[in-house]
Amino acid sequence: MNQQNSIWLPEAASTIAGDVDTLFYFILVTSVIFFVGVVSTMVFFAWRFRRRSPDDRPKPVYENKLVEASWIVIPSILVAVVFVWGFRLFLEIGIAPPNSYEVNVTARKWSWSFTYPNGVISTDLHVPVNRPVKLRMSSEDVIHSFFVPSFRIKADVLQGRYSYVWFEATRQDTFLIACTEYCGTSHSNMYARVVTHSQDDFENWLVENLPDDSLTPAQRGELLYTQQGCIGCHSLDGTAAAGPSFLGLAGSTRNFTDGTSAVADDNYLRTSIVNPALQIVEGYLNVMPGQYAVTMSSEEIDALVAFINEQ
Amino acid sequence: MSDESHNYLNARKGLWSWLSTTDHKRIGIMYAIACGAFFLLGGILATFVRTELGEPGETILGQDQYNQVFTLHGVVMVFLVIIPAIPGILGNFVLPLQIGAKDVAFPRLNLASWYLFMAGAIMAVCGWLFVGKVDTGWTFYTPYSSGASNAVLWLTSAVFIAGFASIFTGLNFIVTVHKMRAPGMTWNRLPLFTWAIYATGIVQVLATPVIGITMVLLFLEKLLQIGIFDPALGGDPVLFQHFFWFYSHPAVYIMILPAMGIISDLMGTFSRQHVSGYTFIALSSVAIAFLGFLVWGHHMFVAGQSALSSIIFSMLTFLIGIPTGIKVFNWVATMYKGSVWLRTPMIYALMFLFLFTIGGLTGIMVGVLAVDVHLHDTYFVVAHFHYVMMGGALIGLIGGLHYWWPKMTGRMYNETAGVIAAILVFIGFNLTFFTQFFLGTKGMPRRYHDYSEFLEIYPEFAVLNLASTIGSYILGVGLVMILVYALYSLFRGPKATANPWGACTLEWTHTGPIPDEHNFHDTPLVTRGPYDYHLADDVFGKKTES
Amino acid sequence: MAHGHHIIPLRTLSMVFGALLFLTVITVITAQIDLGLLNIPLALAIAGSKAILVVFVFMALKYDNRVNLLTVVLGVVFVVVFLVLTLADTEFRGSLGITEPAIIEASPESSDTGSRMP
Amino acid sequence: MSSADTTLKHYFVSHEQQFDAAKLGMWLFLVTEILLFAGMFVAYAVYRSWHPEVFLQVSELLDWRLGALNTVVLLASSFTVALSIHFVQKGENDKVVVLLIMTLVCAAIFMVVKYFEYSGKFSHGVFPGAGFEPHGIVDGKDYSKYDIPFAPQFFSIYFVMTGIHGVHVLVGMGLFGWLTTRVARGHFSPQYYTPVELTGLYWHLVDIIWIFLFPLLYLI
Repeated sequence: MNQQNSIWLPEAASTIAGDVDTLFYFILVTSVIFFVGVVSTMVFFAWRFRRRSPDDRPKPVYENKLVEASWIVIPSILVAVVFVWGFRLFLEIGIAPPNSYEVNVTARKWSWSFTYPNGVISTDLHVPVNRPVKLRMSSEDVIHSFFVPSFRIKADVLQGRYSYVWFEATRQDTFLIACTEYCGTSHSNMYARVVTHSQDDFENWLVENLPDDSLTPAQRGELLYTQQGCIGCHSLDGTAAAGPSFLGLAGSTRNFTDGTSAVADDNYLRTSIVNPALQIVEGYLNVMPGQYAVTMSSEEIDALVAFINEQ
Repeated sequence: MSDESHNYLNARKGLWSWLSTTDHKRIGIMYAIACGAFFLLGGILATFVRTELGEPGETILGQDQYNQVFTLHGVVMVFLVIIPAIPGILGNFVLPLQIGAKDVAFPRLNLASWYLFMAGAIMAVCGWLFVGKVDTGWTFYTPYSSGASNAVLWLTSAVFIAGFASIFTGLNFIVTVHKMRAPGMTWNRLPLFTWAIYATGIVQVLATPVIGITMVLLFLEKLLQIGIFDPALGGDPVLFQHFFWFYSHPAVYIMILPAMGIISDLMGTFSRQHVSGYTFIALSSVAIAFLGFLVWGHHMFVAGQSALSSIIFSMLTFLIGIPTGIKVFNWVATMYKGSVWLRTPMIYALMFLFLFTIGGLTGIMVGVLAVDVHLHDTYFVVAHFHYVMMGGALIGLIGGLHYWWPKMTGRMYNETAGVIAAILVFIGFNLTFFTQFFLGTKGMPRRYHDYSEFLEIYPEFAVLNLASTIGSYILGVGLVMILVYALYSLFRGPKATANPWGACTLEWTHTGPIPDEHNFHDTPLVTRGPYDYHLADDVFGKKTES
Repeated sequence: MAHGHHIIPLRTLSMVFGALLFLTVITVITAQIDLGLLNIPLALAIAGSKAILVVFVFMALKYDNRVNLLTVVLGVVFVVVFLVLTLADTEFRGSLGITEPAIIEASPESSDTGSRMP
Repeated sequence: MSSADTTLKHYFVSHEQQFDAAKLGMWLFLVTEILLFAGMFVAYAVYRSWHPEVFLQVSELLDWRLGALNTVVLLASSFTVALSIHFVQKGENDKVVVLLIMTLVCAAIFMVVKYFEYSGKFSHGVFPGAGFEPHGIVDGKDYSKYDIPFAPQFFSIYFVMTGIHGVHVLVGMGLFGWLTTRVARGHFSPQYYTPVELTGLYWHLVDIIWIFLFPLLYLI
């Protein structure tokens, strides 16, 4: 994470980032000039024409048209320049090059998951460097927003629609992904990483992470623990987050908000994954998404239950 | 001139005389009390937000609590303070006086507006306190809001009801300015504050109904799942954003235009000079009112709207920058060859110019398509709108309150306390919000309860957020200080004369220290412009042949 | 005559009423014929002319002072602005490939609330 | 005018000024009503532009004959209101009372027709939003064939628009009731008839909204 940030902007790690920064600095400098001009004139006038005696009655000053016209025309020109520049760059940001590598992104309440063409699902975005990558994004519940500060890209992720964003990383490093559209309880924990590899590292990574069935159910459960986003709310080290920790969960007695209680056997674990709203454990809110019954097959749920039993 | 004993404050006695008054001045005072209380509530919530963000990780609020606190901070500050405040308090009190009218056109409707405002306000606060957790943000974006708890129904109906107060106030002021000006008060002799309130009235009347229908549709979306905004039922969430911002952007002009009107009057009075470019400023107010309706899409550049509409909205957004620039340059030019008297209202006017210029220029920054992709929904936007809303509208309101305080209460506030508080507010404000520009450009998103993940890459986030929190405390102290010496002046402040600032507008020249219940004994005849100090012999005595 | 209020003659009122009924019949008939894309503008034009008739004669805007007319025109202009700029988004969505207009498995009656990833 | 004239408020200079102020105030209020309904027309336009064929097909379920009857009824009520203003200006208050009652009757007919339309839809499962599952056959149309995607959107918009318009008709009926009693008690004269004028303006606007609703929902 060697970042050479300027005081204003994070380091530019994608092709368009450089152009966005130049436009940003151009507007910044022009704004500072205007600001200093306005404030210094204001302070100078306030001092130069300060009141000498209470019954001052200065002669009326009528504005001259030339000065008035100048501060209409000059800002208009500047603003037009800035608009056209921004507009052209916006088209560049919007239109993905034809040969981009396409990855599917799913946003859900408080975690990201990335699906690759060959079936690999991962919670971090691994991409080849110096190659345009196009993300096809959609959300499973509310509006989220995919934002990578170092690439200067952002796009809201809507439910039921695909929205696209593209970038071409120029450096091999890990970059932060954040969600910038308010999406509920732990909107501020919905992080992920973009990891850029050289071309062949990337290919090896793809192969390594292929879901093979030689894994034991518990191992597959562990993979699912991250891929399906359980990691977003359930920790493994006992600390309570949005959801209870899995550490020592299996076999313990759980008392629920409606006063009843039950032993956490396989059946309880399965129902709480498939229909979380049924029984809410004391001290937690009913925020667990309910679509796992649909997005996960029953063997995947069994694998996850096996994994939880091992904690 | 009304004699000392009989004025609008002591003309009638008892609480019921206030609650059933149709006197525009008393209704202005009642708005002042209500908006003051809600500003206090909003300020306390802001302090909670800043204390939580003071250090990384969870300090005083859990995630859910934090989300609820910033939601109510937004709702209270936007709908219950900054939109009703200036038209409600100063518009009600000053407008009829400035145009020489006995009262607004529909006094009973004016009182009804206050009650509608209070009903909406109480409903909002009770909905949040008792009914359930509302953590949707003040924007109520679907589908999150259509899934959230039923307390959202309370808040949406509260906004719907309070919206009518805004509509009726705007309607009242437009009819008053059109129909009830004193003889001789032609359109180009209207004080610029009246022009600004008139332009605000247009925006209030034309924009607020759309938030009304948006709230009704959101209400039905939650109750009957009518599926217009909720994508799970085939609706389109971006359509909700269109409906919402079609009102909410003109709403920011409801907030800033009255403040601009106050600054024009302050500049005129305290430079004792012609307000430079009177016609330009007056027409700019109306131009901003109309252009304000064409630009709402710049809130949605990355929200998934079509590229064509983003381009159109960005282009139209820059059209609004021009009249705003005209105003700022003309205010500075007003001081040229004037006699600038740096009393507290003028200090707040200059502070407004300083802060609003930063706000305006950063507005241009986020109006540019390519840069907004990076800056949207980050702390840069939070800093921008606080600079224009608080630095602009609130500072303008505080300056206006200081300026018209002697006329409203007959008392003078303490000048040195005023200056000290102004300095505190200035330092606190800049410390709080200028640091947030840096947070924003580095990518810290809005509405984040915790930023510890960013610390690996930007260790300076901790320092910046701490500085912002300390700044918010200083700002809080400054504002409380204003409240204290204002209340103190009510009881022990020196009696004010009829025209302590030597202003030339009707509310100073034709009324006693405290205006009579029916404003003027005989309707004033207006013979000169609002800022013709060289003609104002009635204020300054015979002009010596200097 | 009460200080200058214009009293609209009965004849004008009944003529306008007749015109309104006639236009209603026209709009019903033209709606039966399938003119494809032309149906909407035609229906709106007829409804618009009926509305103008009501506004100018029944509501006496023709004899009223200009400020009221300006108010109505402003109201209509802003309705058109709201409509046009919103449609500028909804009609051209996905024009640049930024968002796709097609709804994924749009059938709301499909049981699952979330949309399955392909 | 005698100084004891209670209808002139102290803060107005003349009747003329008070009447013009009231008219301008009413027109501004009518503009807010126009913008209130504009929101719904935009929702209609957006969904129609996205799914024209669904809107075309599903709008067949609405019985345009009832719509046409309602249009004629509302136009008639607009006509009677315009006549009532005409006669109150002439001071013939007895005619005004008759005309206002006729307006009330027309409005009532409108609401009754709406009641039948709504109950007909509800009995066949055509509810706004999630409760939408049409069934049964009504004059040759098999409702279950209309259970297609985005049909609920059409009916949601239909019910919201005609519902809110219906509420405005009910408010109008209330106003006319109150107005009829005051005219009967002789409160109005050619010098002072502002409430009649304003209620008339409000009613004409309610009629104009229906003039647009009828073709957009029922016909095309």
